[in-house]
Amino acid sequence: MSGQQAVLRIPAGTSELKEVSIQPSVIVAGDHPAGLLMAEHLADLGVAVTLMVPFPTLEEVVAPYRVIASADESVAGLLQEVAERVSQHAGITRVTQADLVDISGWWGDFSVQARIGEDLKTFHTSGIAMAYRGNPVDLPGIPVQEGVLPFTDFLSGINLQTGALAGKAESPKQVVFLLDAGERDEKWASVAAIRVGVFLKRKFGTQVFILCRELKVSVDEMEQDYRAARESGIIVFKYRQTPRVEKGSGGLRVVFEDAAAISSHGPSEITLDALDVVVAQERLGLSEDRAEVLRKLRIPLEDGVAGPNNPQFTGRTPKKGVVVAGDAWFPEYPTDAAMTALSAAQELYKWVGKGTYQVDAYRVAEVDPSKCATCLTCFRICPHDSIRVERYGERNVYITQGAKEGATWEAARVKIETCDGCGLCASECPAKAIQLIYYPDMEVLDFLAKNL
Amino acid sequence: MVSKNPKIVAFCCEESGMPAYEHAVSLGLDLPDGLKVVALPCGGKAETGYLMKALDEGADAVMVFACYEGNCKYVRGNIRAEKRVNYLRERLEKIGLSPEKIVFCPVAPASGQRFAELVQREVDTLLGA
Amino acid sequence: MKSGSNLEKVFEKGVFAVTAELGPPKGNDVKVVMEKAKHLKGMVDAVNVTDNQTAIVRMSSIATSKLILDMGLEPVMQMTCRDRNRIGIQSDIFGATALGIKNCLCLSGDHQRFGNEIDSKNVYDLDSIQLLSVLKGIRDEGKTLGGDEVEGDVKLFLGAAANPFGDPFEFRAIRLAKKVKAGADFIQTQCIYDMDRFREWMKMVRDLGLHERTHIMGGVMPLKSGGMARYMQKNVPGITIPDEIVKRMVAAPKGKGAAEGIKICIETIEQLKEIEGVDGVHIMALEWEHRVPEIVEEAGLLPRPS
Amino acid sequence: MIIAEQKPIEEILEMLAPHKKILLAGCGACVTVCQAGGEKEVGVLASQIRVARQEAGNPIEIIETTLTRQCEPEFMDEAKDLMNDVEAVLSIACGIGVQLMAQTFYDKPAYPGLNTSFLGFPEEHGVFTERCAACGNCVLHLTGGICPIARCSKSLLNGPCGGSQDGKCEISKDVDCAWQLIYDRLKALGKLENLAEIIPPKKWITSRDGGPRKIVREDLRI
Amino acid sequence: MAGIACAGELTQAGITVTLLEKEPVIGGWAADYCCKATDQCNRCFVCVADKEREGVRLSDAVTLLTNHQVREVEKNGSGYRLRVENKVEGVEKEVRADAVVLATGFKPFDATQKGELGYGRYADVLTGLDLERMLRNQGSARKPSDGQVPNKIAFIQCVGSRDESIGHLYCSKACCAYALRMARVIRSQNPGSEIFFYYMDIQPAGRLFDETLKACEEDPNFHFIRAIPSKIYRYYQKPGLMMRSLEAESGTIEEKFFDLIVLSIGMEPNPENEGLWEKAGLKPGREGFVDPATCKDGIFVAGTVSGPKDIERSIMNAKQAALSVLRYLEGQS
Repeated sequence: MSGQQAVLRIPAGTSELKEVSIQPSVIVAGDHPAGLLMAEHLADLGVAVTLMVPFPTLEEVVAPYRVIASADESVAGLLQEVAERVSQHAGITRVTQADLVDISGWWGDFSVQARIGEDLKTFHTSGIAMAYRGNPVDLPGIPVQEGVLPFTDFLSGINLQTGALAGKAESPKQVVFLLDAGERDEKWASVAAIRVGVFLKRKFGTQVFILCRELKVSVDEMEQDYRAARESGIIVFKYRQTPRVEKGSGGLRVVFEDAAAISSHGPSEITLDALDVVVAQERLGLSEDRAEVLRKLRIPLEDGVAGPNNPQFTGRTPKKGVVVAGDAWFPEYPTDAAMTALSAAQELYKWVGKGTYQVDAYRVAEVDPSKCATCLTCFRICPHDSIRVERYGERNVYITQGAKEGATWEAARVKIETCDGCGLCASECPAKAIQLIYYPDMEVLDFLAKNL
Repeated sequence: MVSKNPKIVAFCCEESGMPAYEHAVSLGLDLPDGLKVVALPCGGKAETGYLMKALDEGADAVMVFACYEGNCKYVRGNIRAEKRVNYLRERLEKIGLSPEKIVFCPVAPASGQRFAELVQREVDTLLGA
Repeated sequence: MKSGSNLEKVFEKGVFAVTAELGPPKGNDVKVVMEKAKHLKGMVDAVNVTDNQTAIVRMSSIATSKLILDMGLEPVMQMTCRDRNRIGIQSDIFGATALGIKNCLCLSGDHQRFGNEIDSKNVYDLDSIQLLSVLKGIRDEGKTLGGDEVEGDVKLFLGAAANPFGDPFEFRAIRLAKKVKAGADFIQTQCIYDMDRFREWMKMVRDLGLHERTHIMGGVMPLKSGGMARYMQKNVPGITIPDEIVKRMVAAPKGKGAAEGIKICIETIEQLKEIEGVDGVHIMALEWEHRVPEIVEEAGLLPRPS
Repeated sequence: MIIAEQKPIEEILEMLAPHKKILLAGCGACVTVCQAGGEKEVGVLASQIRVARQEAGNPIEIIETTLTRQCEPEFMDEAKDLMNDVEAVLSIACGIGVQLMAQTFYDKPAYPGLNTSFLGFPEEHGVFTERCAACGNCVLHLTGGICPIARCSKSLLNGPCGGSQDGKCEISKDVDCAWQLIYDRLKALGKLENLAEIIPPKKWITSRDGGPRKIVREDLRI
Repeated sequence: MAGIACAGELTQAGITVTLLEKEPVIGGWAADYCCKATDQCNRCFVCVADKEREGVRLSDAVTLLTNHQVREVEKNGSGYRLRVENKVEGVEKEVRADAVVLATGFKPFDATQKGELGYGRYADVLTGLDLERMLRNQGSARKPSDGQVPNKIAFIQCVGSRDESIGHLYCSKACCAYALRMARVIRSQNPGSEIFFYYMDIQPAGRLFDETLKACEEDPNFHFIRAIPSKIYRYYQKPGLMMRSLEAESGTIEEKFFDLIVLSIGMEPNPENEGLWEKAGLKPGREGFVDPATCKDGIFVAGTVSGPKDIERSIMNAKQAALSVLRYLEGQS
């Protein structure tokens, strides 16, 4: 019974290979330290790397992670010397105080506009990696008030010698890390809270409380660090409803219901009082002009996280030759973010590193310019942004009689190098002007006519 | 009316529909002989023209097997396919045909069981209707 | 005197004017007009006669105005730009003034989507401001829009509407200035529930000195029930009803909603009296004409100047 | 561009009821761009009509073609020989195309497959909005580049009317009040004083009200 | 399947790759995982793993040597010599390579070690892996004892993970995700079913995991119980399996009866390979898995051999390993 069905498979075999030579050059831009790692790896692989950081020096890229590095030597090992190594690396051209403003073009032929200090400069490159740190958007569920800080500000604000926060004399006596109020997918805050908590306890004797819905331990060696934290006197509570944070006597007060308490003894409301600092897990998002650059590249952006949340795009974006890393891909703890960034660097190297590529000019779509009404449907629908309107067609629906010889008209044109042959444009084109060369409509229509 | 062995055209996306079909075949599940399978590079290539042409040529039903939402290798192929199917179902209803003749079925590569179930459900609707 | 109408005289005397509204029947049942007019006689200085209000087909405002004129009431004929082009409007004005109608309220008119003839073609050849300038041209220069001489003498007291609650708020006073420049002798505002916003608007009007160049009448509409209050708050564009008023109406015990509505209406009128630049009140009690005497009575606006 | 959308399919079937063989003609210009009457739509509509007639037991033969443009007499030749052996033509071009079909093939009925709606543009892919009413006497210079004739439900020249609230027109929440847009735009341009001037009544003679219009360019006539 | 992903990446970068697999078929444990879609894709990455495997299996650039077990890895000048035993022919072979990627994976925790949970004694106590195979090949969850469709199902988390008594002081990271997703598949296939989820802390798994978790929380037939059961028995008078647990919520000891109990087993280092990577100079980390920091010139690790990972992280780790290999080979030449 099964297996005797009439099946029309996609015609395989024929291909028209075309040599494409791509100059192995990459721009790595952004303020996340993972960018430094990507730049170093790619430079070691012989790719000409231009590293753009929005700060005057590379150290300032690593600076916000100083506290985590001193609390967790795996992060220290990762970040400590990388800024040093990258600033000496021969294969990396460093451009400081630079931020991407506009990107156009294709894999192997991008033109990038960057604002450097005050003026705008244009660069040409074959591939782009954007390693962005998210900036705090808001503290979900927690009213903004004095003494309540997002993690980002707390971690970059502590003075490593005195343990004090900016504008304070000595280190805070009691700190509450309030996790999972908003985002439950992210575990970077739990890991940072535990490891920085132990550091504060050991170095400055701070009494640390950690409040969470679920304690995130799914990071390497985290279970053992969690037990060490508990043994060193850090108190961990689990709550159900988001705790109330308000002005209390002698500092902030946090009131919550203990999820782990035995409810048969009646309501289990716990109040923590006289707190110097409440560090809440913030929602991270992208700045407006970075989001604009991603939108221009047709890279979908969903609540501050770039790239379609789609398993098919692990470490890469639909725009061939562009990868995203750091918080812009997904807010993660630095060690996890490093792995994600390097897997994105591998994707980028595959497209840009080898120099010459074989592109199959047969397994792509093709536009018949004489039928194209330049309605831009294909340009808008193409997931890989591989179609543009150019002036090359001899005939066009809009010409009137008496057009002079050799005149050319606007029509859509497929960029063979970045077309994946998915056929969306061909199926959407209202003028039936686009066909997949390897799988024209006739094949399907004939099969239907014969078999029905 | 619909014969015992209805002619069903299944447009299958190369990323999910075809592997599901092959998985169903490898599991030895029984699929109707009247099933015609057309492979497409993406669910999004199942044009409105193909779907209507299939019905025009005499198919009793048309099924589009594409990826689940948010799992399409070409980002929005499956969403486009579903929208076209819904558009045609409305049009069919207006010209006096049962909208069940065109159906959109999200599948995953390794879900041969589900593939066979969906085809069988379509056959039952056709014979039942 | 621009028209010698009773309303104009009341304003000249500086008395706090009162006008009401009468909705013609959806047919030619004269008894309905008589019935409603009876309640209003002697209670108000002039009666607005709506012109196919909310685009619902009713007896023409000229005919109804003539009917109540013969009953001794003074009509304020409403004229919208929705149903007639400039030819129809000017010829109707000639007819109306010939029949003795002296007041005309120029409105753009509700879009036909609100009414019972949604498939109709609207006109909107002119808008309310252009209508004012055309009628002013006819009255003062004796010339039609096209420039022809008017055979006869057209006396009209021109009015216009104003909505202090429409957006953009800061432009509303400037638009009133345009209406006054175009020739509006008196203004009737949209029904007032949000008193603070109305006061703010009046301040902007006073800053432009408009209250000296035209007579402003505050519009009030008594609410019949809590349901009506909630419905108008949500669905009627251009009217804003603060929540506390809706709460008061909803809180009113069963059957007492109407009384509460009238109580609020009277309170509003009391407040209007004190606002500088408000020269009168326009009571919009369509299909509730029989309650107008009660409102006018309680608001201490009787007896009307004869 | 000209925006059109397909007529409800029941209406089309009703029109074609008496015919056994027809030509279905698409157009490669505006109706292709607004995805109502291009070659793809020809194929889809033809199949739908055939399937419907098949179901009703009264099969119909449809010849499918798409002309380069249905608003040029010369391009009508592309359909000349096809028209010989059909009873009627269903044109899914804009109203102009249908009428040129009727005029060119005088002896055979020409049916409209589309409802030509307005001059406008896609706000987003698939969402078309009206922008111009072709009134023949443009006032955009007075209103900061936003047309009150086409985009205000009452074509007011001294708006906004009393029903404008939260930037929306009184007739429906998904219609922007043109005058709110004009106000915002002029405010941005710092030219609010334009709004204080009374715009005189419009000269409608140049619009459709003045009767069917004709533009003659002597310089172009061959 | 990290090895497969790494092989795929290296071939695309133009490196000739030999894939040594001790089993007759490549794919590792991931080949048995089921697609966890309900009416929407729940991002379990199984299809991505399937595609990577098919890609490598059908690609002619990778020399596949199945049934080949690596016995020893030795430095040999600038490259490496591997002593490989062909298990079918019982012949020993030598394979030379410039670099070696150890992707020997993990060993699923043997649930019989937790005797009190009755795995192996009662047919209706399954491990996560058994349920994965059942859903993949039979398509729906059935009670192994009598083939009936189960209505009351319990999932017990952290079986073999975060457990001091057996020295597994680590979280296996993938169990919460696969258990919740399979529970949702069962819920969507059998609307009458009821799920009892015994857990300590629910661990997130990558982006959009919150969607799955919220769907479970909003499902009235989905009960989250913060407790780890102590015993599973069968009372002969009563149908189903009795499970006893101290429930924090009520503070009492509860005995509940279930048709099916799924133990979400974790991962542990594969003892078979201990000799292999010790000789190659690699040392275990604090959690007993290979410590990637101890990899030196030419030997790399990819996937769960260096610590528990879900499929998405394994693939990313494989790509990172491929990049390091390419970087190392670039350094060599």
